[in-house]
Amino acid sequence: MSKIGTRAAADLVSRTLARGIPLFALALPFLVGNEYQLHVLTLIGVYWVLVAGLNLVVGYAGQLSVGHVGLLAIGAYTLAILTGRAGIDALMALAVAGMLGGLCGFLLGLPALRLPGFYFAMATLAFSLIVTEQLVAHSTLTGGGAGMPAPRFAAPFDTARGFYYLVVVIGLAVTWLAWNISRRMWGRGLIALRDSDVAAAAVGIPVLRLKLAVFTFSGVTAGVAGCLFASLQNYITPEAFTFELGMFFFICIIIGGRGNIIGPFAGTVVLTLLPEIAAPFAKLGNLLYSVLLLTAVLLIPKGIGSALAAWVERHRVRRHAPPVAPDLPRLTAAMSQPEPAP
Amino acid sequence: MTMQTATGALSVRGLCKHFGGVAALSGVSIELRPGEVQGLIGPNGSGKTTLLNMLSGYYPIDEGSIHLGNEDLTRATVQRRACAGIARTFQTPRLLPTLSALENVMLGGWRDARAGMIGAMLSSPRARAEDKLLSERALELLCGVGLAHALDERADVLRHGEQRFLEIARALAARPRFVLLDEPAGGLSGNEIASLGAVLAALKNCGIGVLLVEHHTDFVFRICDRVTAIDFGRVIVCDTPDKVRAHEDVVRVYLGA
Amino acid sequence: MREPAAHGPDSAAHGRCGETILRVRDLVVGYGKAQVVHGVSFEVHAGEFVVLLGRNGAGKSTTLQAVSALIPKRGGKVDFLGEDLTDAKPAHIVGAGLVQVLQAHRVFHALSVEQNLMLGTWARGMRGDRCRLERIYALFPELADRRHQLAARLSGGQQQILALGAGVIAEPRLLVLDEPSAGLAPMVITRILDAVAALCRQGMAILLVEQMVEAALRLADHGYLIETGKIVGEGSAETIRHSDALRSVYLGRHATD
Amino acid sequence: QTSAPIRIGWMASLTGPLATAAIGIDTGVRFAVEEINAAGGIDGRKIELLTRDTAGDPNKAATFAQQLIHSDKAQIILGPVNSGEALATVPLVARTGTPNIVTGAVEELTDARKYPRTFRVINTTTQWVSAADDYVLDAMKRRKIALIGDTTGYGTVSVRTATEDLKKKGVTPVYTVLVDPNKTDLSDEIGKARAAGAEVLMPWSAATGVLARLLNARGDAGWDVPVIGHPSLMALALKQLLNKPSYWENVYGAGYAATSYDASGKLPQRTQALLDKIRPKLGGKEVGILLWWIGLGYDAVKLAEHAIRKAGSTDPAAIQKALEGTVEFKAMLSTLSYAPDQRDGFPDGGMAINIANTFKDGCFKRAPK
Amino acid sequence: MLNTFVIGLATGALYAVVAMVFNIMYSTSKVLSLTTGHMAMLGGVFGAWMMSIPGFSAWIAFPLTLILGAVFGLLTEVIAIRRVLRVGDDHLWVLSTLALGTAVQHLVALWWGTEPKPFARLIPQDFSAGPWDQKYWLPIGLAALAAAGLVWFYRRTMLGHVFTAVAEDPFAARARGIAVERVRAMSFALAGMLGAMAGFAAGQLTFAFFALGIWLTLSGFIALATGGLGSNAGALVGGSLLGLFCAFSTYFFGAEYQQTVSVGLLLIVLLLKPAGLFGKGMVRPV
Ligand SMILES: Nc1ncnc2c1ncn2[C@@H]1O[C@H](COP(=O)(O)OP(=O)(O)OP(=O)(O)O)[C@@H](O)[C@H]1O
Ligand SMILES: Nc1ncnc2c1ncn2[C@@H]1O[C@H](COP(=O)(O)OP(=O)(O)OP(=O)(O)O)[C@@H](O)[C@H]1O
Ligand SMILES: [Mg+2]
Ligand SMILES: [Mg+2]
Repeated sequence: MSKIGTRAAADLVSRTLARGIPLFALALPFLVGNEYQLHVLTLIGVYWVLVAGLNLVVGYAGQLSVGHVGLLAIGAYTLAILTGRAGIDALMALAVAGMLGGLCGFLLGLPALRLPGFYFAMATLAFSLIVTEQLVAHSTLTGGGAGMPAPRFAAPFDTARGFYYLVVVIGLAVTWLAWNISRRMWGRGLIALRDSDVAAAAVGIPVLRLKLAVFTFSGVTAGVAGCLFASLQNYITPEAFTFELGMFFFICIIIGGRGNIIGPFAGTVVLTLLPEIAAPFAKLGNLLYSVLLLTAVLLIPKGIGSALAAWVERHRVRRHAPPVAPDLPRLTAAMSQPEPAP
Repeated sequence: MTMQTATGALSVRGLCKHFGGVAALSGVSIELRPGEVQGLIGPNGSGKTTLLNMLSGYYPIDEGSIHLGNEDLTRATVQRRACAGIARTFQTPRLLPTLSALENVMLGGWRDARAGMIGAMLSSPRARAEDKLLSERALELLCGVGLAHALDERADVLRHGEQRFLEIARALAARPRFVLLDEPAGGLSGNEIASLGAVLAALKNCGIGVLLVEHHTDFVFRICDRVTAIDFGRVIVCDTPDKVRAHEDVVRVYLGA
Repeated sequence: MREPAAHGPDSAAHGRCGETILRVRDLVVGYGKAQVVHGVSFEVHAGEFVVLLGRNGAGKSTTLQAVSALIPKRGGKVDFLGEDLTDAKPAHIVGAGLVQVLQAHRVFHALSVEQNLMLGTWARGMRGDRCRLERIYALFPELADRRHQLAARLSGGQQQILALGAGVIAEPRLLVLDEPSAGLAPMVITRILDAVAALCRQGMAILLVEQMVEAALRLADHGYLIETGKIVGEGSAETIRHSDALRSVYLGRHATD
Repeated sequence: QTSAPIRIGWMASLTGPLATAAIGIDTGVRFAVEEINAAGGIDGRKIELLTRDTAGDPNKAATFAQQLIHSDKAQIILGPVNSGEALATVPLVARTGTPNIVTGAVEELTDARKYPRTFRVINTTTQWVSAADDYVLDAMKRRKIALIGDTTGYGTVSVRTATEDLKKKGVTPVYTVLVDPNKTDLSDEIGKARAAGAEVLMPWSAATGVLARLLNARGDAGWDVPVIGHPSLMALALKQLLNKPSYWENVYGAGYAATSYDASGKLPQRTQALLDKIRPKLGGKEVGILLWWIGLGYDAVKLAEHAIRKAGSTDPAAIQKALEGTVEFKAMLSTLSYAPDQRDGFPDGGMAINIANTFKDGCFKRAPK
Repeated sequence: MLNTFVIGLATGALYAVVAMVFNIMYSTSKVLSLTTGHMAMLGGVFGAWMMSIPGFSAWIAFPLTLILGAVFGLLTEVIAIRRVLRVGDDHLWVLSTLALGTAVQHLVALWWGTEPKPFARLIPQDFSAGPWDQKYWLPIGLAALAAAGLVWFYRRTMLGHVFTAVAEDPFAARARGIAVERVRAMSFALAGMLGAMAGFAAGQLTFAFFALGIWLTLSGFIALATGGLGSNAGALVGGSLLGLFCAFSTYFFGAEYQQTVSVGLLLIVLLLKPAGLFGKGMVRPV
C-alpha cells in the first residue's frame, strides 16, 4: 500500500511551488497583456512583501495585528519625504524605511506584545489610527490631508517592468527569509506561542523575545512594502492608509489559513484581484465584492491553506496504530548523548 | 526540620501558596535527588499540581525557596527553570496540535537552539546543523519511548496514551536534570502503564530525578524509591514506599481501608 | 483469533432482566478518512449496571459520543426507551433521559460549582432547586464547601467529581460515564463507584467505561469488551471477569493478530 | 476614419461617503453621453461610458485608473470626484499621457508642467474660498471670522486654503477649528466661536452631517450669526436635518452665477436649457439635487466632446492641443478658457454667493450685494 | 462644561451599548462580530425610515425596529458565523463578518442614499432644552438599563450561565443537552435587538447615516477593550470614559488629535491593566 507521510507530501508540494512560483513570477511580465495587469501584479507583490512578514506574526505566532497599515504608512512617507523632498536615492530610502519600520515595530511591540490576544489587536489598531491622524496633523512635513507625491526609483527600476522586477526580487527575498524562519526551530517556537503558551514556556521558549523579534521583522517588511507602495501609487494621502487596508492585510492571512506561507500568498492574490473583477459593475461593484468575499469564506471555511493541507491529507492513510512499545536501550542511548557545544 | 541536601538536588523549603483565603500549600519542604523516582501522592485538592506549578514557575511563590543545587530558582521564570533543567508534563497533555510528533519533541530541545532569528532566517550552516541535531535527538527519543510509528502524525490525532508518551519525550528532549510528571498514567491502560514504568526506570538509570504525581497507587509504590504524601498542603510523610503505604494517616486520608 | 467469551446480541441467554432501555445496533463511526468503530451493537436494560471495557483507543469514547449524537454516526441505529434516537439532536437525547459525563473532566471554568451543577438540570427541563443540589452535595461533599468557587479554581480531581455531579443531578434514566475515576484518589474512587452503584440500585441505569477493570466488574451486572472498534466479548460481569477475551484484550495481544 | 466607439472612463465614488455629489455628477455625465449618442455621436463615433465606483478609496481609484486606461483602453478619463482620490490618480493618468478632465477642486490637481493633459472643469478651492471671503469682507463688511473645517483630508486642505486667502486679504480668523465628521454635537464649537467674538461662521466641509449640526447648534443657541461657506450648506439634504426650518436663514453658500436666479427670477439661458432637457429624466417634477453637480458632469463630457471634435481624433496629443487652444467654451456652469500654461479654465466671474434657503430646482437666489 | 459633559456621556453611552452588543455575541461564540456597528446603523436607518416614509408613530416603529435588529442578528449568525465556527477557530469570522457588514452597508447606501437623514423626535420636546434634550438622555438611559439588565442576566439567570457555557466549550455544552446552535442564534438575535435599540435611541444624535456602522464598530471596540472584554459593567464604564475623554479632549485641544487622545487612553489603560479595567485574566493557567 502506498503511503506518503504528511511531511513528505507537503514537502513535495511546497518544493514544487517553491520552484514554480518564482519562475512564473519572473516570466509574468512577458505574459501579461498590458500595463494595468502589470500594475496589479506589482501591487500584489507589494502587498505580499508586507503580508509575508505579517504572516509570521499572525499566522505563526498567533498575534492578531490589524495595525500594520500604520507601519506601511511610515514606510511610504519615508520615501516621499527622503527621496521626494530631500533627494536621497530611493534605494537608500528603501533601506531607511525598512529600518524605521522595524524600529517602530519594535517600539510598538515592546509594550503591546505583553497584552493578551484581543487587547494586542486593539493596541495595534490604536497605533495605526494615531499614525494616520499624525500624518494629517503634521502637514508641513507630510502635506497633511492633501498628501504628497512619491517619486519613482532610479533606473533600471523606473519603468513599470523594472519596478515589477524590483518588487519581485524583494518579495522573493522576504519569502525566503520568512520560509527559513518558519521551517526551523523558530517557526515551531512561534507555533507553540500561538497554540499553547503554557507549553511554550514549559520548554523554555522566551515568549516575549520571540514575539518581539518576528514583530520587528514584520515591521521591516512593512516599512519596505510602504516604500514600494508609495512609489507604485505615485501619490500618497493619509486617506490611503485606512482601517480597511489594515483589515485587508489581516484577512489575506486569515483566508489563507494559519501556519503556512502559500495560503496567505494565495489569499493576497485573490483578495487583490477580486475588486478588480468586480469593478466593471460600477455602483454594484463594491456590493459584489463583499458578496464574493462572503461566498469565498463559506465555500472554503477553513482557508485556502487548509484546503491545500486537506488535499495532502487525502494522500495518506491513518495507520493501524500498534501499542506504545518503548525501546529502552535506544532511549538510554539518546539520553546519554553528549551535550552540544555551546 | 532539617534536611540534608544532596549535591545537585532540587530542594524546596517551606513553600507556601494561598489562593485568596485558601491555603493550597503551607510550608512544604521536599527534596528531589538526581537519579531517584519520587512519588507525590495525596487526596484530590491537596496541592500536588500546585506544587508542580510552583516548581516549574507558573505561580509566584508566597513564601519559601526553591534551589537546584546551589542555584536559587525561587524567583526564576518558567523559561529560566526550563533551561536550568526542570522539565515537566501536564495533567492534561499540552501538545502543539498542528505540529507532528517529531516537531513537538524537537521543540523540547529549544534550550539547545541557539541560532537566533537572523541565523534561522538566513539558513546559516549553524541553524541547519542544529536542526539536524535536534531532529535526530527527537527521533531517537520518540523511538525510545515507543512512538516510532507516529513520527509524522499530527499530535492531535494521536491516542491519549500516545500523547502522554509524546509529552514525556518532549520533556526529555530538553536534556533535563529533573522531570516533573503530573498524573502521567491517567487514562493509560495496564500495558501502557507498564511501559511507562519501564521508561521511568530508564530515566532513573540515566541519573534523572523524577517527581511523579499519580493516583495509581500500585504503580507509584512499585516504581518509586521514595514517596511523599501530602494533605491540605502539608507533607504527612516522606519515606520508602512500604513505610508510606503502611502509614496510618496516609491510609486514613488517601488510600482507604 | 481467540474465541470470545460470548457473542451476539441475544441477551436473554444471559439472563438479563428488566426491559431494554438502550439498544445500539451496528454502530459505525469514524473521523475523517479513518473508520474507528465498526458495527458495534450492545444494549442496556432498565436499572442495569453495564461496563464497556477495552484498551486505550479501542473506540469506547467514540462509541459513547456517537450514541449521544455528539459526533456524527456513519451507520447503525440507536433506540432509547422505545424511541428511535438515531438522528436526534443531542439536546433531545439528554431531554429523553440519556445523559453522558464526558471523559477528562470537561466542566465550565467560567461558572461556579453550583452554576455548573444547575446547568445539568437545564436540558432536562427541571428546576435546579435547593433540594436537588443538597442531594448532590451530600453525595459529593468535596463540592459542598466549594459551591461558590469558580470551576477553574478546582483541582483536577475536584473537577472530575463536579462533572460527575452535574451528570447525576440531571436524574437521567441512563447515565453514561466515560472513565469517571481518572485522576481521583484511590479512596475517592471506591466511594464514587459505590455511589454510582447505589444510584443504580435506586433505578438509574448506568453505562460505564472504566480502566479500573477489577473495580468496575465488581459492581457491574453486565459487561462488553471492545477491541479496535468491535465488540469482542459480552456477558455477565462474572463471565467477563474470567474470560480469555478480557485477558487477551488487556494483556496486549491483538484480537485481530 | 474609424467608427469604433470612443471610450470615456469615468471614476465616480458612487457608494462611499460624500457619494451624493458624485451621484449628481454621474447624472450629468450620463445625460450628456446619452444626448451625444442620440445625436449620432462624435463624428459618427458613439461614446462608450466606462464607470468605476471608487467608493472614495484612493487605492481603489489608483488601480481603477490603470484598469480603465490599459485594460479598457479608455481614451479620456473623467474624475475622480473626491480630492483624495483625484490626488492619487492624476499623476498616474498623467504618466500614461491620457487626457484627464478632473472634477475636483483641490489646487494641487492641475499643473501644466507636471500634468500637461489634466484639465479642470470646475473652479478651484481658492475660487470658492475667495468668493466667500470677498463677500464677507466687501458686502457684509465683517472681519471677525470663525473658520470651521472637518478632519478629513479635504476639510483640512480647505481650511488651510481659506486661512491663506484671508491672510492675503489682511484678516486673521478669530477662531479656527477642525471637527471630527462623526462628532455628534457642535455646541461647544459654537460657544467658543461666539466667545471669540466671531461675526461670521465659515464652514469648509462637504459633510452634510457636520454642517447640519453646526446650524442646529447655532439655532439652538439662538445666535443669529451669518454662516457662509461650502456649497453643501445649500444642499436640500441639509434642510431635512435641521431642527427648525428657520435655522436655514442667514446661511449663504459659495455657488455659481450659472445656477443663480436673477432679480426677475430667471436662470441664465444655458442653465434653463439644460434644466428643461434633463427634468423629464429626473421624474419631471422639481429637481431635488444641486444643479451645479449635474452641470459639472454635463460640462465634463461636453468639454471632452468639444476637444475630440476639435482635435478630429482621440489622439492624446491632439486633444491636449485642442484643449490648450480652447477659449470661451460655453459650458453650462461657466465659460471655460484654457491656455498652454493654464489648466484651470473656470473664470472667477463664474462664482456667486447664494442664499441657502432659496433652493428651487437645484438653483438659488443670489445673496444681496 | 455641563454641556460638554452631557454630550460626552451621550456618545459614550452609545459606544457602551455597542460594546455590550459585542459582549453578548462574544459570550456565546467567542466571536467579535464586525457587524456590530451595523446593527446600530440599521436600527437608526430603519427607525428613521419607518417614522418618515410610512409615517408610523414611535410606538409602532420601535418594536418593528427591534424585530429587524433581531432578524439581522440571526442572519449574522446563520450566514457569517455558523459555518465558520463549525470547522475551526482560525479567526475566519473576522473575514465573514467584515464581508457581511460591508455588504449590508452597501445595500443600505443603495437603498437609503449616502447622505445622513433626520431621525424623528420621539418625545414632544422643544429644542431649547440644552443638555436636557432627549437626544442625550435617551442613549444614556438605554446604556444604564442595558448594563444593569445584562449584569443581572449573566449573574443570575440560568440562560446567562448557558450562554457562558456554550462559549467556553460547545462540545461539552452539547453533551449537557444544550442546543448550542440555537442558543448561539438566540444570543445573536438578542444582540441585534440591543444594537437596533441603540441605533434607535441615538438616532437623533447620530442622524440616520449609512456609514455609521464601521465607526461604531471601531469606537465600540475601543470602549470594549478599555472596559474589559466580556464585562458589561466594564463596557458601560469604558464607553462613558471614551465618550467623555473625546468630548473634553476636543474641547481643550481641538479634534486634530482626538484619535490620538482617545486611543491613547486605551493604551494607557492596557499598560496598567492588560485585560482592561474590568477584564478578568486567566484564572488558572495550568
Ligand atoms: N488558581 C487557583 N485559584 C484558587 N484556588 C486554587 C487554584 N489552583 C488551585 N487551587 C486550590 O488549591 C488546592 C490544591 O489544588 P491542586 O490542583 O494543587 O490539587 P491536586 O493535589 O493537584 O489535586 P488533584 O489530584 O485533584 O489534581 C485545591 O483546593 C484548589 O481548589
Ligand atoms: N477527534 C479525533 N480525530 C481523529 N481521530 C480520533 C479522534 N478522536 C479519537 N480518534 C481516534 O479514534 C480511536 C478511538 O478513540 P477513542 O477515544 O474512542 O478511544 P477510547 O477507547 O475511548 O480510548 P481512551 O481510553 O484513550 O479514552 C483512536 O485511535 C483515536 O486515535
Ligand atoms: Mg492535580
Ligand atoms: Mg476514551
